[in-house]
Amino acid sequence: MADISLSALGKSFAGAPALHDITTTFKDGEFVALLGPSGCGKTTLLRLLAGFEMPTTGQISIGPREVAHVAGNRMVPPEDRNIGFVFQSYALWPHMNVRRNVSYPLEIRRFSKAEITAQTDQALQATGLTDYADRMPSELSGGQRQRVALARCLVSHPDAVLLDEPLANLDVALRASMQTVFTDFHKRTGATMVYVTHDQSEAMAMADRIAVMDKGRIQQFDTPQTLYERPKNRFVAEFVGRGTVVPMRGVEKSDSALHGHVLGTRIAVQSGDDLPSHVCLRPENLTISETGDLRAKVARVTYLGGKYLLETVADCGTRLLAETRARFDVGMQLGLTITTPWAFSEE
Amino acid sequence: MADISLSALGKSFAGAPALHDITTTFKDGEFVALLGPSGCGKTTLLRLLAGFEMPTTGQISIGPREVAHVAGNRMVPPEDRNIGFVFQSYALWPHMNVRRNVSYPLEIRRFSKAEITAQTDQALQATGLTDYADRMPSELSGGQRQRVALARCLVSHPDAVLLDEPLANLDVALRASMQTVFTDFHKRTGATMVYVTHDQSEAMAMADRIAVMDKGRIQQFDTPQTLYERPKNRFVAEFVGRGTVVPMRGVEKSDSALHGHVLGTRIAVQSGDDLPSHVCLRPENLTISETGDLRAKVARVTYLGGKYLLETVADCGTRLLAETRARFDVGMQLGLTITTPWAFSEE
Amino acid sequence: MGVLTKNGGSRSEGWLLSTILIVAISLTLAPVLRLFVEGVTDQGAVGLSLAGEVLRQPSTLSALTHSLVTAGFGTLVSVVLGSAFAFLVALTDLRAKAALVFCLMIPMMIPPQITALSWTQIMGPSSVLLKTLGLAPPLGSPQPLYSAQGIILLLGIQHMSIIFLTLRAGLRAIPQEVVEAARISGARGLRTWWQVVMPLTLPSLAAGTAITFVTALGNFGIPAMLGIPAGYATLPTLVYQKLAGMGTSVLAEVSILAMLIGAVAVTGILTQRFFQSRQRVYLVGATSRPLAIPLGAARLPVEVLLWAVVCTILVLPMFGLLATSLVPAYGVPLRLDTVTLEAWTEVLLRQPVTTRAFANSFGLAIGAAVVLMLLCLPLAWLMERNPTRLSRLFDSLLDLPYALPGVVLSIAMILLLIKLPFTDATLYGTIWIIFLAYLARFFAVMFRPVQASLKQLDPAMGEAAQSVGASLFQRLRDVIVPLSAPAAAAGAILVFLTAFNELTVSALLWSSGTETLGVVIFNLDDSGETAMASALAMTIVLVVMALMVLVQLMSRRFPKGVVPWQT
Amino acid sequence: DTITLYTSQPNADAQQTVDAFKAANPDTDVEWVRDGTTKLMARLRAEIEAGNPQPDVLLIADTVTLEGMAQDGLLTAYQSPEAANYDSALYSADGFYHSTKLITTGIVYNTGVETAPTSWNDLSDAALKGQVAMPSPLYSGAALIHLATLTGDDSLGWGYYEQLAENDARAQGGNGGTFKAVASGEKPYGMVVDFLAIRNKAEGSPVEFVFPIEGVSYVTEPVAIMSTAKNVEGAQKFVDFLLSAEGQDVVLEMGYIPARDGMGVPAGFPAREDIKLMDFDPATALKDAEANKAKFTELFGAE
Ligand SMILES: Nc1ncnc2c1ncn2[C@@H]1O[C@H](COP(=O)(O)OP(=O)(O)OP(=O)(O)O)[C@@H](O)[C@H]1O
Ligand SMILES: Nc1ncnc2c1ncn2[C@@H]1O[C@H](COP(=O)(O)OP(=O)(O)OP(=O)(O)O)[C@@H](O)[C@H]1O
Ligand SMILES: [Fe+3]
Ligand SMILES: [Mg+2]
Ligand SMILES: [Mg+2]
Repeated sequence: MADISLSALGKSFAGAPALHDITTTFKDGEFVALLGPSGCGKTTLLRLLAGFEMPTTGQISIGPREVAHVAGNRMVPPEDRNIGFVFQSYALWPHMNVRRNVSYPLEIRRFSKAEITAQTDQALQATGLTDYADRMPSELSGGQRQRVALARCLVSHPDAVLLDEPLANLDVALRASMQTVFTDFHKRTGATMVYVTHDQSEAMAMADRIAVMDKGRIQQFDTPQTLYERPKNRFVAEFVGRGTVVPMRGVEKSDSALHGHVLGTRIAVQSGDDLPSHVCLRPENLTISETGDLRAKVARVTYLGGKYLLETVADCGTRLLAETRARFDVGMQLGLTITTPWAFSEE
Repeated sequence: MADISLSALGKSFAGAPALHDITTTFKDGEFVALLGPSGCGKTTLLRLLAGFEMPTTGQISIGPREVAHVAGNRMVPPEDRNIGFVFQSYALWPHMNVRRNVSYPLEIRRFSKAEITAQTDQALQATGLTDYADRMPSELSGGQRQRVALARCLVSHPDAVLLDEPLANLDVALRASMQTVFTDFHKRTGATMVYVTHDQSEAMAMADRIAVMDKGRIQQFDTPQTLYERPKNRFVAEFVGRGTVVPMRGVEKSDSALHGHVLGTRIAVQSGDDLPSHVCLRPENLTISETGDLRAKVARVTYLGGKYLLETVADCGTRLLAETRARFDVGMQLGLTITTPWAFSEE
Repeated sequence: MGVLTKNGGSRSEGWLLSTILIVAISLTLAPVLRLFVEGVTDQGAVGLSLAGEVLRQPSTLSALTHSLVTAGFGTLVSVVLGSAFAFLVALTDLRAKAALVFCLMIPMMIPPQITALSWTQIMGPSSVLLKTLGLAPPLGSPQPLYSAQGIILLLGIQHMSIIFLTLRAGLRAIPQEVVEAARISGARGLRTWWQVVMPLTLPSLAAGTAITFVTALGNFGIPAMLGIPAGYATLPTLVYQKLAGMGTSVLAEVSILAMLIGAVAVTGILTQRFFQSRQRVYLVGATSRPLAIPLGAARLPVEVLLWAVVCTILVLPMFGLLATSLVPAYGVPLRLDTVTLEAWTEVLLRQPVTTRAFANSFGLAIGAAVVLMLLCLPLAWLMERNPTRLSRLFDSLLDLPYALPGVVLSIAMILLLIKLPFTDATLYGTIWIIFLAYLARFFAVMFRPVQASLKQLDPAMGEAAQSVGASLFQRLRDVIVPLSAPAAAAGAILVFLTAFNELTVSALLWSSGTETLGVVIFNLDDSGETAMASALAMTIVLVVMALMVLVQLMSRRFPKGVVPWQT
Repeated sequence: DTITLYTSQPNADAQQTVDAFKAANPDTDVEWVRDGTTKLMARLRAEIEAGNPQPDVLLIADTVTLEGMAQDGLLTAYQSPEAANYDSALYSADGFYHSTKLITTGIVYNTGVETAPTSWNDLSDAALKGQVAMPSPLYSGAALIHLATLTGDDSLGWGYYEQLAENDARAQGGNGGTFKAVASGEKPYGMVVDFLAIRNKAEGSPVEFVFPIEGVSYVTEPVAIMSTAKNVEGAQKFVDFLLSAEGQDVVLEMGYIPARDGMGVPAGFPAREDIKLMDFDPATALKDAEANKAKFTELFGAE
């Protein structure tokens, strides 16, 4: 019932474009994550979908209904779109207590008293806010406020839910439990979910598909695995999973396998292209071994809990990231072996 | 010059205690992270340090100066503490553009025009905001606002810097570069940094020591490695690194090694106690092997990018988390081997 | 499919905007338009010759100058006094704030001519106070208040409550953290105030200043009492002077002068808007706790100073008023043997008109405050969200009925309403014509503070309600109105207080049975019953104070920030 | 049967007048509006402009205003049979208006002063420089008539006003303000209407009223019928009543000098024969009104 299709959608603020020519479809019931660097237009896209902003070009349909059409000068107002929204800044109503903030959407939809109480209680419970029901938003901690915003959005039954970094202020344990709340909600209602996050692992863990955005454009829109394992271009390769992109020369195809020269060594690569030009090196493509072909020096060590992230500089000057359980010191020399990285072509 | 010592510090809001009896010292030049679940009192602690709030009990000294003393009814106002603060809600001045927001602390400290420009430019550069210098805060995206708040805090030379989830709205790449900005700033100025975060990996990557808080108390205050590898109690063990805590019986000490019964198998454990009662099982303590002693069933699979997190349920009903590069399906049976987990005693 | 509006607005918004806008325009601008027609038609023919003549008269020019000087500097005095009080009360840890705020509302409650009267009584050669202190100037000495300075001073005092109330409502909206951010950056007291608090309250301050200026410009009571004896005419007194003349073209001349006042007021408003349009600040989120920056050692001196000011501007004139009400005839010194309650018993117990006037004025004032609130809140919100050309035009003209001298507005109302089109019915002579006149006149008083606060409201508040499906009406009722409640309450209180004492508009519109308190006081004073007039004015002050106490008792039922004297 | 009356009498006086009329004419009801002359006239002008004047009868301050209205055709002529008992100077020859009482303007002074004035000329004495107040003809109809009367007098003339101006006499506002200035001692001497001073004196105000030897100017609270009157018959009854001996007794009771011959004076006034009225012609005064105001403004700089 709620396929969302965008066609040639664009938005400028005072002439400065924030979104360009977005054409895509979020399928009914799909869980889509929007991932991208700060300022790339994620919030803007959500606001266009919700109807808070009129696009500068293009059109948006939700299900069979065209909700915004610039050329036709048509616009369905937000309150008629039946869309839930979680604001990056929470936007709690400061004059209502937590319970009222959460129950308000139900009041609007004219549920019975008993039902309102029941559903509100349930939403408060799911977000762990039962004890705070009578507080005012100003008396809550940041994470608690964020959870109120979540509860408010999830309490009603929207066709689509737009979430703008809804877990940014929550700790890992709470995130995990909130993620469960989302997936349960998603399963129960079948609503299309569009979820903005800055956190890749969150996006990958929850989303059916991820749209990676940069500078107002969607760079790649794919399943988490495809995105991670088969990035389309340099931006995606570098942004997702912290890959290092290096050029590749002398590509040869033998049987079904591709080989090429990367950082001075000849390795096997995987690719969707016949003539890829670059490879993406991620920590899991790099194994530390005394005998590794590639010599590198440890430049920085970061503790990740149980393991270390090594930032190494190869002899040719390229920075490569590797993971290890053993501790290395800055300045140590080590050898790296590259195992079948992903390659793509870029002009 | 800026050891921060807290003694018997407590704070209640309208009778409800938010902080209890905190006694500890943040050493001069130290980089301390405060980690804890939502609502545990992290922001409250920072606000007390900054002087926005008068404690209900106890006292605070910064360096030789007692800045708050409840019994003596003394309180140094925030403007006299020379402390930098990054607010969880940014608290940008809506009537000043980005440049002015950043340069304002310098103006107050009566720097010369040229110096103000130079330092502001540098702070804007470091936070990637140079292009946005003339925008008003309301014209920025969430992450951009957060960076303005950072730049504003780092531009002056405070004795201590208090940061309340300063990177919550930034993507991985930007977080990494901001973390570099922090560590550089920390190295350059030697300021004591107190850093609230909900993100353990951030805390571990940057902090010298981490204070894990729960329900208004500090549960453990240690270096990242100690915290991760040698948690003191169940809360820390579970909160940090998503450990599963299970009871252990039949502990025996032979030579320098401890052995005990865990989930029906007898294993070697490490511990600081002589008679530990529980062990903490983390993904890295669990290896998947067909021959593993512990039989478990996959309950949920989460893609982490390059690897999967498996939530498994052991035959006895305990949930255990394991990581793997290979894909498993929900419902599959597998064997797990436990390798030297950490054990502690709990009453 | 909806129609297109600028930001996610909706069809219902456009529809509602046009409806309310049309109501508001016919309420406020129709009388002004009628007056304009009067001014440009001379004996049935349209022409500007009379206008040119009136505008060229030297008396017009000098009255214009005097008006600008007194209204301008009077506003300055109000701004200084009112904002000093507002900032200190809202931002610092002063004690007894509630009492202070309570007292600050009182100047608004005393009709201007009574204020002037009581001040002249305590300042002149026959001042009971000065006589008692042995400081009374000799007979024949000039009354120092009969001067431009005197007018400025009293205008300033009279209108400081306006600044105080609007500014305080604005200050309530500043997020606490924004101020904290400045303090942690090292900004101290005054600097925080000047560079952070002040710019954020500028919209409210500007709105307050604009209303004050317009109020001062249209004020008749004070320049009449102080300026006429000094030969210092302002535009409203010049209008009165014209009316006292006998020519046949008085109405046309008066309309032209009124238009001149209107033009000055609109220029003032547009100037304010020009300076304000350059900055727009949204206050994201609302404050939780009131700010209370410690004053430290300065607290006691500041408190003493503030109370001293309150005593001077409040207790002294009240004392004068009380003294006058207790003597049998004007000029009789107040001594134990001369004290009489005759005036009080006469005016309160024997004159039935007093009760009637109380009922009328109370009904009119409450009614105007309520109707205007219902009208202005949605209108201000809609105009803010979907500005149209018409709404912008209306925005710049809506102060006109408030700026015109009351007499002129009531002439316009008579011209407009004496014969209703298509019927034999007339509103003239009924209380409704006064009510309509009040709605027209006090529209700006309600609208401006509300508009200022809505301009700063974080748009996400309304959007959040939209996203859960709240209709326009529900959004207004549940989110927008409560969030702008402090400003709306400030506006409503101002409307109530000014309407309760109003004289100049009802002066020409009352008839037997529809007398207002202002009319009764004026008639008493005009008939030489100064003591009774003073007794009645004192009674009004006491009644309003009683009302305020009542509101205080019910204050827990109101949204936060609505009762201005609560912290 | 109802008539509508606009009057500028003080409230209590208006009530008394209406009550007396109704007692004499029980089947005629009176709806009345009382206000200051200026406001009443402004209201009336607006009503006329809108084409719907309300009153049938006017009972307001001065003959000059009514002379102007008569010339504009706004009044109906009515020759009251009672007019025979009145000095012909006190009603319009065509019967447009009839005076009902005499309100004279004389000298008032604060009892705190040493010398009591007796003539108009005493006020222009250099010794009283800066101590004299009088109502402004720009604000008060009575003051305009006073000006017209005094400047029309051969012995005083404009020269008298020039002297006053030289002496810094203050000519501002109306009678009320002038009286307050005198009573409060701010300006110990003034020109003011008789009843204001005499009544307040009776109640204890520290003032004294003097009828100057040259005579006094006067206004007469004339009554007139509107040309648009709806109830002309009732209006005529009202006029007749006011002019009748019975009606004039009411005037006397209220503390004013009745206009009708042979009526006596209220307490505190000298005998009617001892009050010298100065000459005055409404038509001339109306014709000269603008010029007089202009000249006055020139002298006293008031605008
Ligand atoms: N003004 C207040 N009035 C009442 N309770 C408050 C107030 N401010 C905070 N609290 C409560 O104090 C506790 C600690 O709040 P604090 O803001 O310190 O949490 P936090 O650790 O920063 O959490 P988060 O990570 O969610 O921001 C919370 O339970 C919160 O609800
Ligand atoms: N009202 C506005 N006026 C001008 N520019 C704006 C406005 N709102 C957003 N922008 C700009 O549009 C771009 C996209 O903003 P958007 O808020 O969509 O970013 P985002 O992807 O949500 O980023 P973040 O993760 O930092 O929140 C940014 O560069 C921002 O500065
Ligand atoms: Fe009069
Ligand atoms: Mg965003
Ligand atoms: Mg917090």
